[in-house]
Amino acid sequence: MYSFPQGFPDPAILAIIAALITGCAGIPGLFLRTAGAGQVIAVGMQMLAALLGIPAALALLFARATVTYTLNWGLPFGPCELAIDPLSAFFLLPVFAVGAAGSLFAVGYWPAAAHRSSERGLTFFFGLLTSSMALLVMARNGVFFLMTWEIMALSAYFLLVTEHEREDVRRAGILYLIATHTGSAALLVFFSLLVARTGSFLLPAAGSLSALPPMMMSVAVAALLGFGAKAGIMPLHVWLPSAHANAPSHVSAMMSGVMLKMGLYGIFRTLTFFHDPPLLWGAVLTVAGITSALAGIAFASAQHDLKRLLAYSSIENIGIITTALGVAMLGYSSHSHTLAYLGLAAALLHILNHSLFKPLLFLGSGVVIHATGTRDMNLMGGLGKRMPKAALLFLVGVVAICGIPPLNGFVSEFLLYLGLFSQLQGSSLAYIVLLAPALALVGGLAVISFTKLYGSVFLGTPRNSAAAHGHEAGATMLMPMGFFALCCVVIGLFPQFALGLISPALASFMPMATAAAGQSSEYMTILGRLSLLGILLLAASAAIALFWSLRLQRLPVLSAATWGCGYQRATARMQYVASSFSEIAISVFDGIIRQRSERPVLSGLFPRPARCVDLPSETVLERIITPAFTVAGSAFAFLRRLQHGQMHVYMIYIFATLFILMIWAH
Amino acid sequence: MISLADQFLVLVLLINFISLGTSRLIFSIRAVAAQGVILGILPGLIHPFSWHLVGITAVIIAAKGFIIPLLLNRAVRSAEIKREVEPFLGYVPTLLLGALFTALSFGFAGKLPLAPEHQNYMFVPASIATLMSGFLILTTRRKAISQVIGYLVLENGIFIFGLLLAEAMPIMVEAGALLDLLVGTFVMGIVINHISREFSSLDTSRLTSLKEE
Amino acid sequence: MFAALIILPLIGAAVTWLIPYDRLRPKVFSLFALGHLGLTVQLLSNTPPPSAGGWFVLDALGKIVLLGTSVLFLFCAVYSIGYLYYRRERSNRILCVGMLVCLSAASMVTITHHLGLMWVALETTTISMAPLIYFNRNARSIEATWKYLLICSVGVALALIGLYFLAYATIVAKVEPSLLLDDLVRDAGKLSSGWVHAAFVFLLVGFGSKMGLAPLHSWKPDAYGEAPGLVGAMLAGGLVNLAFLALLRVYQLCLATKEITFFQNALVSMGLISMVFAAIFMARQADFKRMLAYSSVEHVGIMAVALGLGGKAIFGALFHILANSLSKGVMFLASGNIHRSYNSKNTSQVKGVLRRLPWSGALFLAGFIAITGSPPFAPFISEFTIISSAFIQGRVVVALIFIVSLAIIFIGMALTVLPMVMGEVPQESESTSYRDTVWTVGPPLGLLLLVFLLGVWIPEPLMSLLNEAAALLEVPR
Amino acid sequence: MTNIIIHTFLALLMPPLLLGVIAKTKAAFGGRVGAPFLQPYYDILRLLHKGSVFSTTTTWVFRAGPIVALATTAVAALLMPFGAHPAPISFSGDMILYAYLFALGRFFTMAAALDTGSSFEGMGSAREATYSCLAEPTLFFALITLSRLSGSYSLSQMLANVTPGAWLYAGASLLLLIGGMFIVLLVENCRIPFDDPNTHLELTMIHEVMVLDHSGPAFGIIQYAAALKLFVLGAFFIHLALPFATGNAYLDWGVFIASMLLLAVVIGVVESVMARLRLVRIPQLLVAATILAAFSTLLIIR
Repeated sequence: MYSFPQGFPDPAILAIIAALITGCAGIPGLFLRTAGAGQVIAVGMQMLAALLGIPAALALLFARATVTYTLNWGLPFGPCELAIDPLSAFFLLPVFAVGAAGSLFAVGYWPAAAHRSSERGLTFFFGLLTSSMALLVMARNGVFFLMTWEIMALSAYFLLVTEHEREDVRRAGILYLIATHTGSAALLVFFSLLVARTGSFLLPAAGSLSALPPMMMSVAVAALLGFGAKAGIMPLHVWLPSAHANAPSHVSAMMSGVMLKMGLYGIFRTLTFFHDPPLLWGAVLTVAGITSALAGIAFASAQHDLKRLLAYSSIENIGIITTALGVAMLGYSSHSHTLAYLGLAAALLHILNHSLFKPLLFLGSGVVIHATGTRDMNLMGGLGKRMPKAALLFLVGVVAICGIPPLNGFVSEFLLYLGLFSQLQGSSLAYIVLLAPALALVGGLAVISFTKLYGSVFLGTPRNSAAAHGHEAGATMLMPMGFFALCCVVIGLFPQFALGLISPALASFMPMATAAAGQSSEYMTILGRLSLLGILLLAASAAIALFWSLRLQRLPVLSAATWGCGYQRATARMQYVASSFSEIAISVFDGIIRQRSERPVLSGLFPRPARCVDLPSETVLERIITPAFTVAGSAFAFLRRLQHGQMHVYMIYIFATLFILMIWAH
Repeated sequence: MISLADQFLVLVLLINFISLGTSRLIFSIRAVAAQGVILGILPGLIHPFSWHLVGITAVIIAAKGFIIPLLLNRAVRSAEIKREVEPFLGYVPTLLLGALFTALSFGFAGKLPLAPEHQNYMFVPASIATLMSGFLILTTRRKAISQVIGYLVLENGIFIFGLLLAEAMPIMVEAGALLDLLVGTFVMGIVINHISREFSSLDTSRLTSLKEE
Repeated sequence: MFAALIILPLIGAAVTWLIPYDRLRPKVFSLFALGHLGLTVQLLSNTPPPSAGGWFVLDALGKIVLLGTSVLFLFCAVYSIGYLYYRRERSNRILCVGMLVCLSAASMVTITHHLGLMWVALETTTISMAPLIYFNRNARSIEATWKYLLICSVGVALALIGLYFLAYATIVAKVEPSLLLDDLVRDAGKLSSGWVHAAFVFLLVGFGSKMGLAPLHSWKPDAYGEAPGLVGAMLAGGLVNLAFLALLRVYQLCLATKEITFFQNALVSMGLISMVFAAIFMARQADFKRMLAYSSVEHVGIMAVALGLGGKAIFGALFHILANSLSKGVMFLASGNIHRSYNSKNTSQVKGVLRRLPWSGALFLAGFIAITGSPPFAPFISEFTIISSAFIQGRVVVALIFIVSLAIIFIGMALTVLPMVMGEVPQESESTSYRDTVWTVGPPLGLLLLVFLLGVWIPEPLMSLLNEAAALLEVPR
Repeated sequence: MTNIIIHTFLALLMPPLLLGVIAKTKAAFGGRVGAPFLQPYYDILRLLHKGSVFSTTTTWVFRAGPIVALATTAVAALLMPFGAHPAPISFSGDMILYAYLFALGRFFTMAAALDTGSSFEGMGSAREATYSCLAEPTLFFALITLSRLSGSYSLSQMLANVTPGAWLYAGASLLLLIGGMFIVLLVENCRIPFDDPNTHLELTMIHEVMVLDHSGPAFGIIQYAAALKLFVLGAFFIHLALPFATGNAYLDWGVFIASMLLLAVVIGVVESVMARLRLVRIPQLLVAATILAAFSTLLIIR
């Protein structure tokens, strides 16, 4: 079954080579004197890698086979296996795509000429990050997995602190580093337990383990902590908002679009080990997922920092994916294959979608920040007039991420809804259908958040001079965005092909479910209807637009200032800003969303100018983790008195040790 | 002879108590010197005569009995300190602890099997007791001098045990003894002089600037 | 051959003593270090048979420590060329001589199988390092020297009486009295357990305090904090390993006496205590050199735990000897540069190192990542080996304490190191002429490359050497 | 085939009539004669022949608003069965598309409003966003209940399965459902007590304030889209409230039209007898609706 036409090189080799190329992408720049040359070379190499890697990954995906290479390395952890199965191949796609797009974007966004000091490191670590993630999904040796994992985490850190002169960037960096390292500690436990179980450092083969022994529960917990922290599942998400907000935008795109997915990949990979996952696991994943989705989007709706909003929406999307996966596992464990199939399809497809529209949005935010020099949406506005192309592409991303037809975001949520409804008839899992209204709520909140985002950034009139003088982005920045937007539209209009794309990965992950559910053809037809209606929708809009434009040609058209409802001196500062837009929502969801507000007291007939500040607060971090650290810190400070510099007490330490050991010995 | 050796060991123990109990530095230096001399004589009592033995005895008496005390005396004089004021632990409790440790060491030694030829000596308990006294001085005194004294007493304890091995592995014992003397005398002597220069005092309770705040 | 290894540094000491020029001395010093490394490699490649009636034997354990020490020493020596150039204000005669004497004694420790001789050599290293800690000639350094000297001497004295106990055990057991490791191992079965146990305890405490296991470590932060960077590197990367080697010898003995369990448990508990101590003291540590000292406490703890765990962890322990000394070298040499350039080791003054000393800052950062056990650096290999073998043996509690303290230590170090290297140089920080030069940056860079290399690929001969050494410490079934 | 043609015709032509009926009812309650039933048609036609004014701040997004709003509603109309007759397009899962189509229309309407940069329109879109977000779960609970009742996943079948028979064994939950859905119907179409289509105080408006700047044909399109939306949601509602089918195709069309008009009258009555709610009350009522629907779902799943 695994055979490629003669004359073609083995795609797996190509993929590995591509991974290595991306790793080297930044190296020439380190040694070249001329500024920017390295950047251009890096783009070239990343493009080359994408051109090699993506077709190779697709070929492997559709070959539905597992290619394994064993290389002997000089480390005492057994042979190092690299393997690409459909699941890996599927996860390879976004890695190469975003890697290439991001590096191209950087040329315009982070020009070497303007950032001599930081550009080299940025380019180098960006390449390193790409290649580490590519190798990560191929790794089948636990230690090699950990290595690539850590390299990924560390290079992401160095990318994040590119502007380390800024205090908040440093703080975000430290927070991220601490979080990711704690996660890695959990992974150490995870892999060690696996080694203790299997006796080999190679990852267990699919379905080779049983989840029954109690020790497996700790394996699962360790995996959930380790991978969940990276994926940003609540409440392990604390590092995510500040990290995504403070990194350069193409880095945020990479982190949010791909790196979070690596955490999910880990969870997927872990689940493949077991042939009998208990219902509990699915339930845990589902609860964690829906919590992240709801809380994440609720927080997002309160933000007025452009990139923090996007970051929180990443948490939401990860939550949706996790929910879908959890639902799939529930279906798998209870042998209701339709549910398993639909949930998994939704999860995989949403992974693909999110790694398309989230990079699009982050790159877009990069364009905006590049133009206005601020991240605060309350200061923007009216950019749609100044950067029409970017605005259009950004709109595509916004509609997609809201999960609204006819774009791709809707498709994956649609599949998930189908799955939830499918259990309604006399199944033991009937109650999971109650997730549907929750998802609907998530969707509604998403619409709030992104209407606010798009409205306050691109629409209306500029709120400060920077926004007023915003300029259209260059081609190198628009092309990557265009690519992602195109993908979103295509998947949205022809979802059946997307389903075809993910089905190999699906089959390799849950063979029996796919086989038994088998109705993939049925869902093909349903999705076909979706695409039909999507096209119908476009046609209808086009018809109406045509009709209207015909009318407009006949009739007089004037243009005037916006009607101020009788008020004549409407200024830009009177517009609804981002904060005011989400005011109502916050008041409704008070308790979930908290924000520190400073409301000035106005007095007198002519009160002097005052400003009102709303700062949405990161509940988990500020209420749980920071206090915990403070307590630990003071406790340690107390214990540190043991080292008080008094010699004779040091002597006492020594002899006390001697005595205790003596007593112990005899 | 045997009884003589034991009586000398008792003397050693008494000297321990003296150095534990006294507050006058000069006096405790003399006490340690005396202890050194006794330790120098002891090998002569338990081993048959040999020139090598004489050499050892001479060296030890010279070093432990005269050179070190002289160095310490000079240090004391240069720093103009007479007595150990307010030790971390009072003299009476120190003495009591010393008594307790001596008793314990006798008990401890009783547990351990001895070679027949040493059955009726009290080398082992004496050495442990001396060791402990040294430790007590080290932990209860403030002055750097007293701490060196404590270290020397501790060394003497070890040396006493070494006597049991003297004929089995002479080189070993001598090397150990001499190296300790090296540390005890020269290096510490030098450091002490530096300290008295830096701090114009030998009060180690001033040497507490290096610590965790 | 063995004699040469010991005598060459002594000759070097004599020569450097005679050289009157401070500029020339470090260069000669480095030449001797190079020669010593040459000899070492020569010895490792073709090992001579035991000589002097089994007093001098170079076995796999000795080889590992010797290699690590010699390599580190060479890098420190080369570094001293650049470093001492900036310290022209005072003579460096004592420093060079002391280092070389210490090197000779260290070589002695690694190649002798006679415990008494090994003890003498260890004591010599202790003494020879004392004046080096006092290099800066100020109140703080004299205090540090005093504490180092007194505590280590007491410790070593305890070790001595431990050895006496061993020897006496042979007398009691009516076997030919000796302190040769091989004889002891041979007769271990006959020795009376009372004396042997007492001996083990005293030796553990003695060598432990020299090695700096908590709570015997109290001299470490002071000495490391006040000593110049390269002396600190030698202390943390060299002397620690010698003490550990001594413990390994004791361990071999315990194996022979079949009473290993107590010793193993003692090692594990002391190791864990050290790691927890390190974790506690590392948090909010404002003095980056003291932080390094506590990191060293942590790593001796790791080695002790690994040794106590036995099994596959032994390999980890042995590999960690090299990994730790090389990474410590990077950290200490880089920190020496930073200290000199800011003339302060308090993180309140030291900020934005990447701005002022790009190379040293980067090296310090990389060293931090390496020493906290992140791949792709060598310490990760050893630490993961240890953790996994702990889990394989079902010592879950040990493993968890181990991992948690590692995590806390990482956080603590990160909170000290990252604000240090990043950001802008504060205005109030003292400006000095000290900047990165090839001589001050090259050695730590070389060490870092080694650490990285060992992190991704262990050369075949080294691998076989490690396995051979681990075999010596296998618990016989 | 004929059914599809009739369906299309009704969807295209009938909606404004409902507005007319509502207006007439209110006039009757007010003791006035009121405008003729066909007044809304006249209005729309007149607007289509008027010139238009565009604010200088607006971009193409502003123009996209009405277009998308109408297009989405029209497509939704194709998914909605009228009376006993199945919808022209029907596939399992179409109810989800149905729900999300309105979200799309809403999104563009709000974007268009924000595009004008007017504080009032911003206000309106903020309210619209929040309230519709709160209304969303109710609709889904309704869909769940119906899907469970009918055992199918497409609007046509699940609505066709709501019969007088169904009322006999699931009456309680259907009753709750009707309560919830009626509230949703009123909110989604901005009727009193939630919103007043022809108030004159912008501060209190929700939907109308968003379209302040639309003029001429654009406003005509918006008016028509609003009517169509009322029609489509109304069709959904009468399926629950008046699930009568005769079996004769043409008679069923009659029944459908009659019941739609009846619905219009009911809405008119409500609007006449009730006052407009304070804005702060609206979320509470919406949550109440959600709870009603949730209860009906639980009743039916249990």
